[in-house]
Amino acid sequence: MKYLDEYRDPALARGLLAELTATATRPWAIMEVCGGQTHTLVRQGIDELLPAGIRMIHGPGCPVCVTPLATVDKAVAIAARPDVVLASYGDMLRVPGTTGDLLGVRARGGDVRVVYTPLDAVRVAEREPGRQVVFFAVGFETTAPANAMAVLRADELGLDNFSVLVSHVLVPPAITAVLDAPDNRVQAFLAAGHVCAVMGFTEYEPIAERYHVPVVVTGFEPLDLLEGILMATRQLEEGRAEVENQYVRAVSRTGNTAAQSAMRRVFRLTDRDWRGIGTIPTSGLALTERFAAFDAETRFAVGDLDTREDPDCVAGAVLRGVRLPTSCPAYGTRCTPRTPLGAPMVSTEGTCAAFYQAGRKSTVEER
Amino acid sequence: MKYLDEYRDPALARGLLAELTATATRPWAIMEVCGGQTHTLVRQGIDELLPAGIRMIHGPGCPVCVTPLATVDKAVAIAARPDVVLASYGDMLRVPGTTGDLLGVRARGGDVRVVYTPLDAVRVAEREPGRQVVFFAVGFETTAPANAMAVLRADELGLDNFSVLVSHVLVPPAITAVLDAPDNRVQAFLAAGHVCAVMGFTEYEPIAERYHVPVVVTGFEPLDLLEGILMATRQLEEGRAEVENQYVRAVSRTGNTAAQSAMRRVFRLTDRDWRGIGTIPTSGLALTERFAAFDAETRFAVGDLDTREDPDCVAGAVLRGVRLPTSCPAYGTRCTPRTPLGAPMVSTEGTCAAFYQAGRKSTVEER
Amino acid sequence: MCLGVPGRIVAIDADDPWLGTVDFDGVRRPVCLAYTPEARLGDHVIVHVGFAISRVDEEEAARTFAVLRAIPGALAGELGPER
Amino acid sequence: MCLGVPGRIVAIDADDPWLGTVDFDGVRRPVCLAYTPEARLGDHVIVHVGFAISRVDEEEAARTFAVLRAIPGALAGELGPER
Amino acid sequence: MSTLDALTCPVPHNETERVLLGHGSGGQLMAELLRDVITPALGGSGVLEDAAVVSVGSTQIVFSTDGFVVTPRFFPGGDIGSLAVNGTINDIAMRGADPVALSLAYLLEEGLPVAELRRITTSVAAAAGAAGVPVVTGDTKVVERGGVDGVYVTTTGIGVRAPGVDPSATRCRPGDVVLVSGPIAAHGMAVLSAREDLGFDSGIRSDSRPLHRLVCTMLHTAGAAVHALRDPTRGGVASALNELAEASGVSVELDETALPVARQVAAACEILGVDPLHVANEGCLIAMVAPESADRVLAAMRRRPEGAAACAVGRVGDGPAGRVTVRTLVGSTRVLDMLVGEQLPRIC
Amino acid sequence: MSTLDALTCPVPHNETERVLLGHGSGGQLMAELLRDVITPALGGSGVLEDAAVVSVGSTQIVFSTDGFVVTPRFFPGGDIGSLAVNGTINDIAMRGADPVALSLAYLLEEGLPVAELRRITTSVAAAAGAAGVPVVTGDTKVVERGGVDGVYVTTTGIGVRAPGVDPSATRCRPGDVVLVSGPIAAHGMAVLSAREDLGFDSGIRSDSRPLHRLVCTMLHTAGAAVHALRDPTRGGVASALNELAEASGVSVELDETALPVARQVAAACEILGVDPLHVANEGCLIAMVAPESADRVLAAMRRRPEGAAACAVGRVGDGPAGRVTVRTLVGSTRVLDMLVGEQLPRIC
Ligand code: SF4
Ligand code: SF4
Ligand SMILES: [Mg+2]
Ligand SMILES: [Mg+2]
Ligand SMILES: [Mg+2]
Ligand SMILES: [Mg+2]
Ligand SMILES: [Mg+2]
Ligand SMILES: [Mg+2]
Ligand SMILES: [Mg+2]
Ligand SMILES: [Mg+2]
Ligand SMILES: [Mg+2]
Ligand SMILES: [Mg+2]
Repeated sequence: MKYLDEYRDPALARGLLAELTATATRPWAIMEVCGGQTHTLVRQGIDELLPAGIRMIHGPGCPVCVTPLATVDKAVAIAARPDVVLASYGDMLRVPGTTGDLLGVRARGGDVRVVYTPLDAVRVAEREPGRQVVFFAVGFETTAPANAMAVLRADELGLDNFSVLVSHVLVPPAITAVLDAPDNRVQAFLAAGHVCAVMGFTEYEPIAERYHVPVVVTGFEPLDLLEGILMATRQLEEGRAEVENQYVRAVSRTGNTAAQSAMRRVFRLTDRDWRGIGTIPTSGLALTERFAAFDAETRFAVGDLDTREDPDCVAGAVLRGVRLPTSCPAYGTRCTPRTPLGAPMVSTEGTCAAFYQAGRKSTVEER
Repeated sequence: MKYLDEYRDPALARGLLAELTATATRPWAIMEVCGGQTHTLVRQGIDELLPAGIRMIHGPGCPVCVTPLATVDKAVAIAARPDVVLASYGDMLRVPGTTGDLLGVRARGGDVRVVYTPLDAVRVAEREPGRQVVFFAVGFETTAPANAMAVLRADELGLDNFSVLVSHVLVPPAITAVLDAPDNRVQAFLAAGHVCAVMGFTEYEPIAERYHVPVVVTGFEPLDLLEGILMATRQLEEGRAEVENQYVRAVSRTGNTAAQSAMRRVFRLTDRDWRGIGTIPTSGLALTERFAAFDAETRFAVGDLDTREDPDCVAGAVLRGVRLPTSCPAYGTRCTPRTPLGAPMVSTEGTCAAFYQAGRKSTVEER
Repeated sequence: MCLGVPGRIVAIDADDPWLGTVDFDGVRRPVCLAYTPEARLGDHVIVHVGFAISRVDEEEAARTFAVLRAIPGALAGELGPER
Repeated sequence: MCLGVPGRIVAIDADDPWLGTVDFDGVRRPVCLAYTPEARLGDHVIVHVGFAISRVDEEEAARTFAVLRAIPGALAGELGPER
Repeated sequence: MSTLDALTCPVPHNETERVLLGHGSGGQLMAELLRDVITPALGGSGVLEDAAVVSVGSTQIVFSTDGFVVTPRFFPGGDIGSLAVNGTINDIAMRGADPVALSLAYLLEEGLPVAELRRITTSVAAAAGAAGVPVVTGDTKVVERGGVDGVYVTTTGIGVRAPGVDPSATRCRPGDVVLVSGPIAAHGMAVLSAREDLGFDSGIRSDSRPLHRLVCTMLHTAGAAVHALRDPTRGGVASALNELAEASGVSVELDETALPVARQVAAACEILGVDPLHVANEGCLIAMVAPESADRVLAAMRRRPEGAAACAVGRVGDGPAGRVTVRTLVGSTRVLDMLVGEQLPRIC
Repeated sequence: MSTLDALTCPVPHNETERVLLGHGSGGQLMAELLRDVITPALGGSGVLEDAAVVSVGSTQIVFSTDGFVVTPRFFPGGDIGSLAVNGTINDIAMRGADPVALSLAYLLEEGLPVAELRRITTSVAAAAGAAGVPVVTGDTKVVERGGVDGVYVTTTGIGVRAPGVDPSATRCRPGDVVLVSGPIAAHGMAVLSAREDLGFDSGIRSDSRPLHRLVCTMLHTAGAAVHALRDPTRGGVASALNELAEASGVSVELDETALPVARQVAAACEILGVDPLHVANEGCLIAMVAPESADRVLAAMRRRPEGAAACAVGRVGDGPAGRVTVRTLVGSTRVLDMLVGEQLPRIC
């Protein structure tokens, strides 16, 4: 595929690795924010080829992983209603809530459907007027415009049987939260290319300046990542702390203004809980007044549910990049993709799952 | 089974046949009104053992058979609605309407259920409050009290999702209609034992007198039928025309007064169309004002539908007893239980089906 | 029409005298007794679509069956050779 | 997160300029073009959950890929023996 | 509701365009579907046998498959697991072969309690163990909620047949005695009574059991004099006899008074207005045996538990080919046809 | 809605109490269900083979069954009928046997258009004819609306194996070359793309086809040097290799760059975030061949149309038993695990 295959060229990858080795004179800790980037790094085994000094820290950029337990529980409660069709993206179906996941609800008779695009959920609502269609709208800034369009479309069609369970989160506040943590070790960031395709990267400029941390907007293919890592390393080696754009072919400084304006029509900023991290101020999106009627939480009056995380799960520390999954006592034993205890073991983009799929061994001593 | 097995004794049957042969000095034509009686006669081959002079004419007493085409079409239209559960007795599902039968509706996704008792349909309505449960209430006087009780029960429970599509017919007007037909050949009647268990037999007394025709209330087992035929033959031979009761163990002259009063609360007399026969005045039941809310025809506003009988079908003449099925040009060729053209080929109690199942040969010359 | 089967009342619901259990040679079913208030435990009733429509009169049954057996040809039939 | 795949716009609906068909190496899907009003037939776009979120800038892509290839070690990698 | 979309189209008058429930009832509709659709599409022409015979070198392999979809899955006297084992063993036995191995294919509905699957599989194993026929291979598929109703089981079996043995639906001869190995109609009525929606409560148990040892005894006793064997499953004795009469071009006369029907089973048939001759069996067989061997075969059958109540119930005649008649209680005769469609309780 | 009744009970936290869709995906959950529920209940212990071998006298009969539930029923490159024929033929071929006969069991949903049944059956016949393996027996069941989703097909096959031939999941040996007979992942992506609810339109066609002649060629070329054969159906190449590595107690190293994947198939995998190694195939096989015979086998495979694109994709090693690794594009190594549950499009 054009714009994919050439960024997977093994020879160029070897060259970039050689250049990186030549560039890095000291150890550096770089966080790739995005789960998609984590996926490429781990699936291609890139992190194992990096020069010994360069350590990749996997960030909180898997929207499935950071969806709060309480929200998963709400989705489970809504999906269990006989009048509801709950639609979402595939990975969201296996995220464990307090009492089970959405696949479990489906197994007990709930109507839970996988869609490729939120517009398909709107189409279900059009075709099945007798049912309440709830779209579980997870995602970062990349996905928010699509979900906004679904609400706009439903509004235009006057659908009163469509609603959204919103769990959108924003990247810049998460980066700030990582940097503010007292135990932070991250020295540079690869910003998520597709988030920036929508948002541009002006938001990262004050962060780079204030925290004196290099930020490189980076794509998702092996060469993208290697080049992004190289660019970040060069900044670190040179003592610079700028926002650079590796992913020029898809990202401009100001981003996609049409998408941003749709997002702003439908969503407003709100404080948001991040699973394993806690509440981050103004780090999430909620529906604006104008579209409040599409809020599934009020429509189905799912109040605050009693939620309970597994006590052994250190997902928070993993998502903040201060621990590796392999250091978690449950990793690979009680917690596997088959029986995930925490969200990062669920999505194939989740850090714990990516490690497990790649066969990384637990570093916890047998007791 | 007590009260069944002893009435199937082959030796006593042979004795009754011998007595009948000794009794009948002339040819007589006797109509058994009830389809259940037809079933026993044909299944046991009794009519073939009767003395040559005694000819049984099979009456219109199969409620499934005489349900008007228009009513079947209404049931089909109602059952096709996605919000409806249509419940009825098994045989009713195969009666052909203009465009198909209820089994066909089910095959295309309609919710059509077989129940043993109308009370089970009420229970479905209780358990599935989100659906409209329609009971297709066919039957003669035997069944009417049961269906009345279903309406009374639904009323008591305040169910607004239960209704009945009423197609009740009454026996005495049918007998009168048979007798009034210019081509009538029936000289005596076996009245239907179970109808009389409910209604008693006082209604038959004026008929017997006015038309000078013997009426014998008769049960359903081989010995019942043989005794009934013998009693009718004796009356004919002796020139009597009385109402006699063969089925004393279950039928009293005044019948079941509790059942009659429930029938009267829920139903009122009405003119009624009989399939293949035409309209007979005050020969059917409709809901009284008090229970009109339970009328499925008004609830679902199924107006008068355009109905169309197969032109070859001589069901009317068969039901009035003036033709044998075997004389129908379609019998056994275009019309079989697999592809019934008329209602009497549908129910196993229907005259045409009973003949077909028993292997009776068509008497129509091949052209 | 009107399939009716004789069975024996083997239970009447303590709370609902209209709700009986009828045994048909070992097969049992709840039956509505609303229309046979005179029927007692142990009585036979004729059941149609889940309703008792008639109590079987045991004495009449015995009497009429005897009449039937006494029909002249009947005895002959019973004793006679199978054809 | 945010699986995004580059594909080429091969059709735009005559009645609805927001409705395009995007080809991904022979696989096609309707894609909402509402957010890339500047994209034209034949352009490549990055598609995420059925939406084009960005038009691929072909010139920039060519230029930056050339930069990438020019990175000192890269040429060595291309010419060097497989490890 | 999407399943009803089709109703907005003009409704076809004749329901031959869609598969009906009755097409699976083992009666006339079923025979039509096979004759008009499946067999021609397969390019074959076919006498309906319980199982096929495949020659592998000099060995005769008998091969049969059956799907089991019984509702409810657990019923008095058995469950879908044991039924699937016994049913296929019996089809192989009906061709005179000794069953040697079974395969087991599950279709499971998402959401099925694992405990039920375990219970069914344990029952499969117990039935296979009791019959001495191992399950050697299998397959499991899971489909989305609503894609199957809980569990369906398809078993396939292979058996080996001794040379010279060949009971076949085509080999009934005038004069043959019709034997039945035990009381009929128990399985169908057990299943019907277990369906809570009819509200019946009875002690009726399915007759589900393997018959291969009984067949072995019969063949050992009379060999080629056992002309035809059939397990009268769906469609009951009536359908089985019609198929046999048709395939052999003979007539059959049954004696209704000789038919063994258990008391409760007969009662349940009365209540539902159902003819026991049309009700499914899963543990008895019909045999057409040359007259000179019939008594010996009957005596041998009665020595085995599953044949203890065996009896002669009729004769093969040279009347019209395919015609089955019953001599009724009162000494008359009627034609016994196959079940037409699905068996609907006749309640009114 | 009655199916939801269970939700009023306390919901179990761990979903091991109910069958999940993923239990049928040919991956880890499937293996667990077999290991923890089905195999113990059957009283067996089992290496997962495609088919069983039953000795009948001196003849080795290979016996296999599979249920087919594919949605949609018709997809580019095939349909449920041809798939059911080819799938079972292939399972028999994977044990080195020559398939001789098939059985065909239908489960039909009331309301299915008869035309569809005819079309599927015609496809069964065409596939059987093309493969030269006749359908000799069958069964048809019809269940109520909602009881199955249209049509499910279970095929069972028997084959005969020459003496001395025994490819088996347990016979992979360190040093064996891993061959694949053609491009992978086509079937799974054809089916996924054909599902209108994902809205994809592609020219991808299923690779569904019979492989017995290819196997015959391979065995003829190298006999016992063909250590193991597997058709990587549900769960894809990843699951098949894991099963083989597990059963033989060996490791396997795959070379990602050597894997043949058609251009459009690769694109569809990208869009849905799916790994081609986890996608189902229905017309290619994996062979583990002794190193000295690998080139000869490969050359022979390439002479047949269904093996024209055959290639070597990896090696069997003596690393940890059951461990499958992939040498990635960039020259690193990762572990290749079985698919965990059902394959869900990763779209976010
Ligand atoms: S391995 Fe499992 S338990 Fe440990 S942090 Fe990851 S998700 Fe939590
Ligand atoms: S045989 Fe058929 S067509 Fe003729 S009268 Fe009877 S139902 Fe009508
Ligand atoms: Mg059979
Ligand atoms: Mg069979
Ligand atoms: Mg069978
Ligand atoms: Mg299998
Ligand atoms: Mg179900
Ligand atoms: Mg296989
Ligand atoms: Mg198999
Ligand atoms: Mg297979
Ligand atoms: Mg069969
Ligand atoms: Mg369906």
